[in-house]
Amino acid sequence: METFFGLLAGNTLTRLVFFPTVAAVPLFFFTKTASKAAKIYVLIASLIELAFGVLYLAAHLGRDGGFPLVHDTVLSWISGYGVKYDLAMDGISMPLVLLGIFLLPLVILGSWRGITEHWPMFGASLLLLSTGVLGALLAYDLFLFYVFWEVMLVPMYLLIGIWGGERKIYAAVKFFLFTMAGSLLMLVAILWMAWTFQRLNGGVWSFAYDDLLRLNLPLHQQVWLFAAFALTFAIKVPMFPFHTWLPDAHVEAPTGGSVILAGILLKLGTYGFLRFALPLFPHASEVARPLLLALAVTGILYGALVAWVQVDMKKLVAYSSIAHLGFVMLGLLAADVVAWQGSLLQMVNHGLSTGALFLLVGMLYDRRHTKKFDEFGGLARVMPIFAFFLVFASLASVGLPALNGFVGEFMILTGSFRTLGWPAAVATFGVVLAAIYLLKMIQLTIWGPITKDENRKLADLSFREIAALVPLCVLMLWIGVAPNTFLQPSRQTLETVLAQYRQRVDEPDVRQASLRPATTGAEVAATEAGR
Amino acid sequence: METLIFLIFAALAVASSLVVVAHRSPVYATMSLVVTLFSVAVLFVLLGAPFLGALQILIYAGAIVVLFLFVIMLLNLQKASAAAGRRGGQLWVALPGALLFVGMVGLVFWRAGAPALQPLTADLVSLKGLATALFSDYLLPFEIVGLLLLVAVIGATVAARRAPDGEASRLLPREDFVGAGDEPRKEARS
Amino acid sequence: MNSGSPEIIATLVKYAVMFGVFINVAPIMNWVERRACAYIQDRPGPNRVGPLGLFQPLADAAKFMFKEDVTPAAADKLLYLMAPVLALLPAFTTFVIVPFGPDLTVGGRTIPLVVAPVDTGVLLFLALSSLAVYSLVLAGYASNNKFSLLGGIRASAQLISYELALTLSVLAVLLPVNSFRLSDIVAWQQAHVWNVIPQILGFFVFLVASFAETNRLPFDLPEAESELIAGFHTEYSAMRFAAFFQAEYTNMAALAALGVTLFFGGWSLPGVHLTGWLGAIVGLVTLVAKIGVCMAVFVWVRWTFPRFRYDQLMRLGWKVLLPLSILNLILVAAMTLAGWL
Amino acid sequence: MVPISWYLMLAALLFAIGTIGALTRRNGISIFLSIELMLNAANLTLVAYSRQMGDRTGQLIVFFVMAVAAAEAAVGLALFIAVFRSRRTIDVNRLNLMRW
Amino acid sequence: MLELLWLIPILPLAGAAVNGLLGRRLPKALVTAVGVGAPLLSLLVALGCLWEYAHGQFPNDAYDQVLYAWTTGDLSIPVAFLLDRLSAVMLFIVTFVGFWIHVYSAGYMAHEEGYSRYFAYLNLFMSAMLMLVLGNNYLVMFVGWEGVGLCSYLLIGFYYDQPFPPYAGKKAFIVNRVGDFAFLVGMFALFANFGTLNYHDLFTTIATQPGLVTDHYTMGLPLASFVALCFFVGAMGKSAQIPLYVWLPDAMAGPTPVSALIHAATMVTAGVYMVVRSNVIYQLAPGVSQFVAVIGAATAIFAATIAIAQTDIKKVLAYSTVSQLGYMFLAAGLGAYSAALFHVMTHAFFKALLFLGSGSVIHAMGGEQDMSKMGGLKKYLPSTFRTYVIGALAIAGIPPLAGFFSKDEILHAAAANGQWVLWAVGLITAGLTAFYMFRSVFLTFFGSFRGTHEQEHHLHESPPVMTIPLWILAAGAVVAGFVGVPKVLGGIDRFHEWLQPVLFHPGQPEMGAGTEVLLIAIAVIVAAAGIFLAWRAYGGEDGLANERAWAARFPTLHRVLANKYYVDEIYDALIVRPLAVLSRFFWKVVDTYVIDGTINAGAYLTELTGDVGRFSTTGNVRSYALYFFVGVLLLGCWIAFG
Repeated sequence: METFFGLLAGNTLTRLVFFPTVAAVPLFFFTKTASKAAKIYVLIASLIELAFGVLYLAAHLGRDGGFPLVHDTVLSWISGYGVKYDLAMDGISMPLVLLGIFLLPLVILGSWRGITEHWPMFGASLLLLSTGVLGALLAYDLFLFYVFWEVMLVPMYLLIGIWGGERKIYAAVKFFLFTMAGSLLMLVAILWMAWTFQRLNGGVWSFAYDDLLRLNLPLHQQVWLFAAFALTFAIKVPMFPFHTWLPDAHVEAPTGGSVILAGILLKLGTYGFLRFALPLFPHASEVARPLLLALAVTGILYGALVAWVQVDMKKLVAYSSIAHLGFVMLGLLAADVVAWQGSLLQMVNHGLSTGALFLLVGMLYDRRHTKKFDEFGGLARVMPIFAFFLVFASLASVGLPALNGFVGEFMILTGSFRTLGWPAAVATFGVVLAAIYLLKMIQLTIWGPITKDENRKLADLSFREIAALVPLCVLMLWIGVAPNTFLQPSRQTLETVLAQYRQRVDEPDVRQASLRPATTGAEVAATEAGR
Repeated sequence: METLIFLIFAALAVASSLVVVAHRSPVYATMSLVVTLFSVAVLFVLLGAPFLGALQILIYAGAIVVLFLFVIMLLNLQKASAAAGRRGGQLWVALPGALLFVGMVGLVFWRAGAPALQPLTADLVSLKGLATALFSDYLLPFEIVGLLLLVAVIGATVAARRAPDGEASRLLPREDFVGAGDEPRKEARS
Repeated sequence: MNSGSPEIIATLVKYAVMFGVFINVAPIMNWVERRACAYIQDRPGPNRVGPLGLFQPLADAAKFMFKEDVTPAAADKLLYLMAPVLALLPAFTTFVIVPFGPDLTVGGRTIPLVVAPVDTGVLLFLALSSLAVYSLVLAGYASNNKFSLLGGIRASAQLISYELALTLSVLAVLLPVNSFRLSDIVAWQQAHVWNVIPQILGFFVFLVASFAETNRLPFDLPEAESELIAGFHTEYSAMRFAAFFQAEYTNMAALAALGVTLFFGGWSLPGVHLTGWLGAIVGLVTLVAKIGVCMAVFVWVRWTFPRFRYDQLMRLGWKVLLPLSILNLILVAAMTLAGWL
Repeated sequence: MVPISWYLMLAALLFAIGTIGALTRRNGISIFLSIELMLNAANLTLVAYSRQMGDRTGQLIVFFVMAVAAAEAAVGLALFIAVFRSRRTIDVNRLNLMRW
Repeated sequence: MLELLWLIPILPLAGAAVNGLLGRRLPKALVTAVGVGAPLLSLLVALGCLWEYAHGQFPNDAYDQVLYAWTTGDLSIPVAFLLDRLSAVMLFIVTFVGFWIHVYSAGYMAHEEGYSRYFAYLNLFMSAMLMLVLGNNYLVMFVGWEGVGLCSYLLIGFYYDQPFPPYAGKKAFIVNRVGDFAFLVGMFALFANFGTLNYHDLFTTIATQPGLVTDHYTMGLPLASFVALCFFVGAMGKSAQIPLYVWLPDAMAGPTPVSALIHAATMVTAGVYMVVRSNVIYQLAPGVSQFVAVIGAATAIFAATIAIAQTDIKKVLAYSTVSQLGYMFLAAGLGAYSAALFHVMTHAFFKALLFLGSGSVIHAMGGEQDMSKMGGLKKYLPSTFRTYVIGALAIAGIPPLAGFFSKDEILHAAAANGQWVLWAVGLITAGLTAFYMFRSVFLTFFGSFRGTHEQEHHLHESPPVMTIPLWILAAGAVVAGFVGVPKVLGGIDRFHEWLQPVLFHPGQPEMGAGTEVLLIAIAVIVAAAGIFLAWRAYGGEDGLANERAWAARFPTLHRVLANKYYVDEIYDALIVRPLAVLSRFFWKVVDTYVIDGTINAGAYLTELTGDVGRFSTTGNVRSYALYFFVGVLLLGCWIAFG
């Protein structure tokens, strides 16, 4: 277990992260016409990955339903600068990681027919993307995090740029540039922090999360660093004024790309806030909260309103993502444990329901090669199963109780109303708007008389397509009916992080950067016990 | 004696290099370059590097410049096609620049004075020492240079190769390739 | 190089000796070749001028001297003039490194019986012989004649190609000897065995490459009469032509001398260890004799083999001789390391 | 004995001449020749310093320079042949397809 | 039996699951068995539970059943059911009326496409409604609340392949959603201050420490008022009060039994149930209570005026429902919670009966809903006619039918509180109610038939499966009132007594018995006058003749009433369109020009720099070499001279 390959062989996070990469290698030797074989191969690989995920969860999930912080063996990477290969999972990353792993096979099923060219490369891109995403979620070293963060970009860029729609290049470049613009600033901030750390630590460098967390920076420094991090994550989320890449990327991306993008990639932004931006810079986040709140609430209403007037199904769903993630941001900014729980759950919920919606749009697109509302109407008569799933997923997205979306939104708003007051009340109006645009979508696609002759002979969902949707719907229902199962693993972690954050917010500002003492003995004992 | 030899060959080198730069015919320029190379080779010998002097002749004069000549003939570059006139603008920057450069170097030496040449040591001249260094301390660069040469050979072959049956060359688009078929095929291949 | 006058005198004497040998190669070979050719073709050959036609070369020389010297109007005058001179230059410089006898002690001074006893002897030879190509190329170019040009190009390509094989086969000889000096090579052969025995492969390569280097049949493509009239020297006549002629035979002789020195013990004879003046004279005679035998082979081959096609020539050079020479090099190196040599 | 600075001045002169050639000639081959000239000047400097310092490293570098020059010449000339085939010229002023 | 309480909502849910997932493959009989059987079992279990509850003693007078923890931690909410006196009443109404409407549906929908889907939706509705009623905290109530909204949406849009029903469903859902928004905010406020949503915990805390809600301010209002207002806005949506009533008339696009069950008997009364449930809070927010009463009264009379001018039989009933709901809120706002709930119960019987009767008529007419095409149906549909008239009499408040008692209690509450304006409004509304109800009776069943011959040919009485529920409900409409006979009329007002324990401030001002009797008499007279006027106007052979004459005399008034005061159009112009324009502005201008424009400006600037800079790129190797050389020279100069 001491080496990377040793880790790769064990039931470890390393295996979880790098198995997709390993699995992607043979794909480079598939001929580009070997779609069938590639599909089956990728599907099997993704199912194995899912199995690995479940095994890992089974090995570490606490008996009380909590999930402790688990590190893989830490390996030295760039020893001169203290960069370490350090993967760790806790209650915050666990749900997102599992979501990512869970979505992968469904994405593959959903792309079965939609992707007609270069299937092996498509599969390889998906698998590599998984590695990037999982790595970014699990990296416990900021340098490593940054590397994975950038690794995510390339496969997604390829997914949009190669298998996308008409304006795919535009969308891909836009996606890339937006994301890149922020992340470079983040790199600078990370380097600055590591530099400060080594300055205060007698010249010993470290990028480790726990080490950088010990930095006690004066407010004026925090503000800049927070700005860099927040911009990166805000673009990724995306928050209100940085969101324009998202609709383009979604509309042009292939179904699988959209599902992954909405399902898990965007969560990296909110995850970044929760994991990095807020705990690392408590004072700055306190200062920036009004602004970010304004943006989040604006995003909720703005995204919903713009979604409402869309004429393209996929774009509607894309804008709805902006609104939904606005809720998540609201919850994170509330700095309330209920809101945080809700935000984390809502990240998963959004992945499920929006993922399902994108899959459904994709299925429709596979049949009709259009996503415009004008072209549809009355599909419930010819595609009742499709109609069922569309209504189901939309309602989950609307936030109907007993489905997942409600739990997340309810907890976010409950928690944030407690600490924030009226912004939460304003944001609550978003649930009305959500109903408006999603019901509009349902109305225009499946209800009413059939107006286009092309639609009269559409085939209903195939077994494969149903297989892709059913797991999502089961999970949506499960979360909605018994959310406790999903809240329990992260509760302890969130409470700890929040307590620390609150405590630091309350500390007075300092003149000079200083280093907090390393974790005390008691805490070490606590974490040991936790393991 | 040595000074005399130096002066003769230095003058020869400068003169011939001027011809290289100034002569309009590439063939003359090339031949002048041979003279320069030869002169420099002599200076190498004078500096106690006979091996390099020999190599200079063998590689430069014997192989590289022949290659030039060969290409000049292959392309049949007569005076007409070979640069009718030169660009004034470039010259007016290059000439003062070059003078400035020489002046700068001269100034440096002016300041530094003219220290006499160190006496020649047997070790320095020894071919064996050179070879030993080449195959021990400089083994890696040596191997890399070997690889470089291999790459150059392959690259040159590919670049100069005419695709069979009038197919477009790998490096150039087809439309640019029209009318290139009138040269004898054998030469192109060698 | 603080050489006094005795050294200069000695050097001049040595040079005179070698020059004397090599300057006469051309006329003699002229006769030999023509007679041999005639014998091979079962006809008399030139037999009118002098006994057995022995004075024929003198007559030819006179003819060359008095013939009109034509310079084509479109030729590049300077280069046209330079080409024959350049042809002679390497030819007459090469032999300065060939030893022709054991060290001679005259008046307490040890005089090595080689014109230029330089450390890098073999390299110098290779360097100089590589310059030979210029004359051909320039001649071909300066004549401003398509046959000449083609001849020049062919010549240069051929020379460059075969020089590789030649060099590599020579390098193999150097391996066991561990020196660039030809006299050391001779000494080694004297002490051990003629290189032709262990390096028969190398010798074969050297031989073939020598034919090519001297543009002789079966590799006389640059001056193939049936294709290119006379190749690069089509336009040349009179003394300039004679200069090329001279250069060709001198080159032959130089290569022969080198080959002999490298592979057949040079001036030495197996089992014979003479010193002093006697040794010097015997050495010189032995060397000349060996060169003579070698030249005879050149002649014999010339009139026996058909001419190659150009692509065959190239293929032979690059795909057969070069690999063979590398193989030889490896074999010799292995043998040297194994202590067999 | 010739002072080392003479050698270096000579080298500088050759280098300057080579530079002028490289910058002003339009014929690709001529530019190449000028570059060879510059390389030689550099070689001369190296050898001179090698002598002055009593260090053979300079000579070794010259050796490598020659090898690289050979490679450069081979590839460069091959490119010129290719370019000439397609464009019937090696006047570098007319080989400006890469212009903005 | 009580431990089976959880089965009451789950049974219909199971029925919905079976019919929804497998219904298309099951034989119709089985679908019916499941669809009707589930509510029946539910009803039986409910009756058992009620029996046990009524005969048992419980802590806090309530039976609490915790199923599992929905969330734990800081926000700790269990999924739990509560049977107390309030939910018991609602439980009975929902299961009883619900079951009979299911029975009726089996006949009504027998020939419709999507039979199993219908029953799946309807069962799901039952389940959600029961959850709403039985929940022991606001969250479970909200789950049911939204669940019934969903079912309402699905059932209104049941005929999904026609253009209008899905639209109406969407409208219902969205308007409800506006109310839900407020409901949610109200819950947030409660949770933020009390950390729980459990009824018992909340109300105990508030009742014992009223200062907590009256002295704490949330967003500018005392907490009690804020929450009460929020909840009432929620109720406005669900219970179709001004200004959120607009969805209910459109909701008639669904099948008629659905209208009966959801849009008359049960779902729409959820708002009233919620207000009654939260009576502790409302009592501490007198201003809001007054507001509730005013809105209720306004809605009551407003809807009643519209109902007068409608010719669609279901629209009349729909506006009547809105009006009656206004009545209930009037009561609730006045603090007469038991009266409100009493009216909920009686209204459930007679309005369900009326809707089912109209459904029977529509069934007979082959889907025709326009009363101007009907007339003289009493001889074809005797059972329907009789039950319908019973319903009409009940709603009109003719003693001793159910409506009389409940309506009387409300008017009594208004008068007792001294709210004479509200009393007057209520009285007028009562008269109007009697008028428009008998207008529909006369137009439908009296006079001569105005439809086509083909329709006349097909006229037939509905099958027993439909008429039996009619008679059952008619019986209910007759007797339901007797549980709440006021004391002044010699009754003991059992209903009021029953509810006393759950009402925080149960007492109502007393007034003299004579005055009370006088007021009752006035109310009855007004109702009778309404019926009389209706007979005078519509009792003739051609019932519509008089109306046409009046319409000609007051064209503007008629148009305004017939077009429902143009409220939909006003909403469209004031809210929907501006919002759409704003959204498009956001999309096309803000996104495209402002945000992308800013970013593109940066890109163009970069490009411009490149455009300027590229002129140095001549494509000429020698130029580059020259730049390089100059650079080297400068560097050299710097080294040599610098």
